[in-house]
Amino acid sequence: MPTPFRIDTSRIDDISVMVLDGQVDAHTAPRFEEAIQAELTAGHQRIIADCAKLTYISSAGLGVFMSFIEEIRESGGDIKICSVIPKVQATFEILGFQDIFDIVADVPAAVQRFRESPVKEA
Amino acid sequence: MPTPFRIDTSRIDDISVMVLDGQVDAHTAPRFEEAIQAELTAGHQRIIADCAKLTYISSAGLGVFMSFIEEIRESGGDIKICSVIPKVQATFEILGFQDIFDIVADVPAAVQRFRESPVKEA
Amino acid sequence: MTDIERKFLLTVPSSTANLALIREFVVAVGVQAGLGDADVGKLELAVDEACANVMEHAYEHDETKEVVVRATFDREVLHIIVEDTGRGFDPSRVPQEKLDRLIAAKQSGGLGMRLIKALMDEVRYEFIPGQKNELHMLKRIR
Amino acid sequence: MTDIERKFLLTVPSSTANLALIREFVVAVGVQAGLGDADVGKLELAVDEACANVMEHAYEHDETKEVVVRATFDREVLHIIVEDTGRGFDPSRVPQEKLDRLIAAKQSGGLGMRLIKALMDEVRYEFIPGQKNELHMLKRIR
Ligand SMILES: Nc1ncnc2c1ncn2[C@@H]1O[C@H](COP(=O)(O)OP(=O)(O)O)[C@@H](O)[C@H]1O
Ligand SMILES: Nc1ncnc2c1ncn2[C@@H]1O[C@H](COP(=O)(O)OP(=O)(O)O)[C@@H](O)[C@H]1O
Repeated sequence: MPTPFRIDTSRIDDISVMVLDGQVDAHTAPRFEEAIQAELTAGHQRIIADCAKLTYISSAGLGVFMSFIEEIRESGGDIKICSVIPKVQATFEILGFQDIFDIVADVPAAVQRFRESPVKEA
Repeated sequence: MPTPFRIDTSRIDDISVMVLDGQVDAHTAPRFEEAIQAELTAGHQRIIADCAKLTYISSAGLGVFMSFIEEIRESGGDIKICSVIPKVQATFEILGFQDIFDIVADVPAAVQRFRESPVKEA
Repeated sequence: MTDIERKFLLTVPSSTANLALIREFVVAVGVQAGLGDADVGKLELAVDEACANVMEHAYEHDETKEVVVRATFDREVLHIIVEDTGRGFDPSRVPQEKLDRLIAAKQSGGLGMRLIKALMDEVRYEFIPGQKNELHMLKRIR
Repeated sequence: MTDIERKFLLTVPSSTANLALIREFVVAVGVQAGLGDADVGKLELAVDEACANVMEHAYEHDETKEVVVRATFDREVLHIIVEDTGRGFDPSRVPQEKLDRLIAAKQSGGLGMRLIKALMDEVRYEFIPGQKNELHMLKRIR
């Protein structure tokens, strides 16, 4: 089977909530990249990546997060990552993602975080 | 992964309801066989095979149904098959299972069938 | 999809514990070949039956032996070969009893070959004595 | 489980569409080898990274090429080999930048080899010029 993956994007006020559903690998990462690019092109710099249904991520998907984060933060936005399942969390931790990204419990917490600290403090 | 399969047996009055969950192939069919044998040994001749969660069956599983049906009917019981998903139904139909077995919509219909016609009529 | 032939190969120890993996393999190949859901289901069952037969009859559950499944497809046809190096057999001598006769004879076997023939578009068995046996199965795409 | 070595082999066309199948294959092998959930997850990711590298770097997305994954295990260790016949490379020359350096340099790559080394117990690359390249990965069982 080709890797099962879909993204649904909705909005809470000025925040884009991207629900990642399935597996992000080298096959599906380009679709993830396009979806983020589409938000930026539309002028949305505040993005929540809701990972509750993300069952797998490889470096191709991690690379998408990394390739956009500087540009987004430079323009005053951020990517908040939330609802990560333990398996995916383990992958994030191997690379030290928690030092770079704001990773929070769920969508409400991510919204709250945008209100309190729009960009992750070092 | 070894084939995912489990059976849970409960009782409605004098009827054994066997919930088949997962896939029955040559690897798991022996467990299905043992479960039916256990019912017969305990004196239960009226069996409902609830297939709502049965996602796959190969000839090894079909053979289990076939190997017991005569003995069960000779002792006045039956196996009623119910809640079959279309994929499994397709397999039953290739072999003409519907001519031999009572295949009904759901558990209540299977219970009802035991009341009305304990053994399938030819 | 281009017209180039795609080749897939899976080799596993001859244990029924590997049938689930074999099914995942052929389902993945069938989906990529462009088969519809119903045909993918047929392919899955036919290959499972063929491999279960190799494990049971050709190798008599000797888990040190290997079952080989080859799959190739182009735009028109999906070709599966299940290989074994066991004793071989003559498929024309496998009796095709009706279901009620099998039941009356208290036989549960003999369903596998019948299913394979009903599920696939072409089935051919090549018995190469002392070398290997190949069950070739074809499924046309659309 | 006896002490006999179990051998598994999967060959697929060099397309990222096959990474999901490769992951199902190694997960099935890992479970049979007796690895716990966390280690099965590590194995899955390491082999995916190794195969994605072959598809991208060794074969540059040429789908007529083949990726070969071999797996063997006994009671103690699971051994995976990912083979390609591409140009080969020198893993010691792959820079291991820190994450924030990579981000500052607007580079998203270079994570795959790092993950593989972090996930597996032993990693060894054999470059056999003109013939084939093998990435050997070991995971100890318990
Ligand atoms: N790969 C094989 N090698 C040797 N004999 C086989 C093989 N496949 C099938 N057979 C023979 O054909 C017979 C019928 O097979 P099948 O229709 O699948 O029913 P079953 O496996 O339930 O007996 C088997 O009993 C066996 O004698
Ligand atoms: N199988 C391979 N064949 C050729 N080169 C490879 C192979 N695997 C890795 N490489 C080289 O090593 C580099 C680092 O790989 P990796 O850490 O996976 O990061 P990425 O693939 O994102 O570049 C690649 O950019 C490539 O130059």
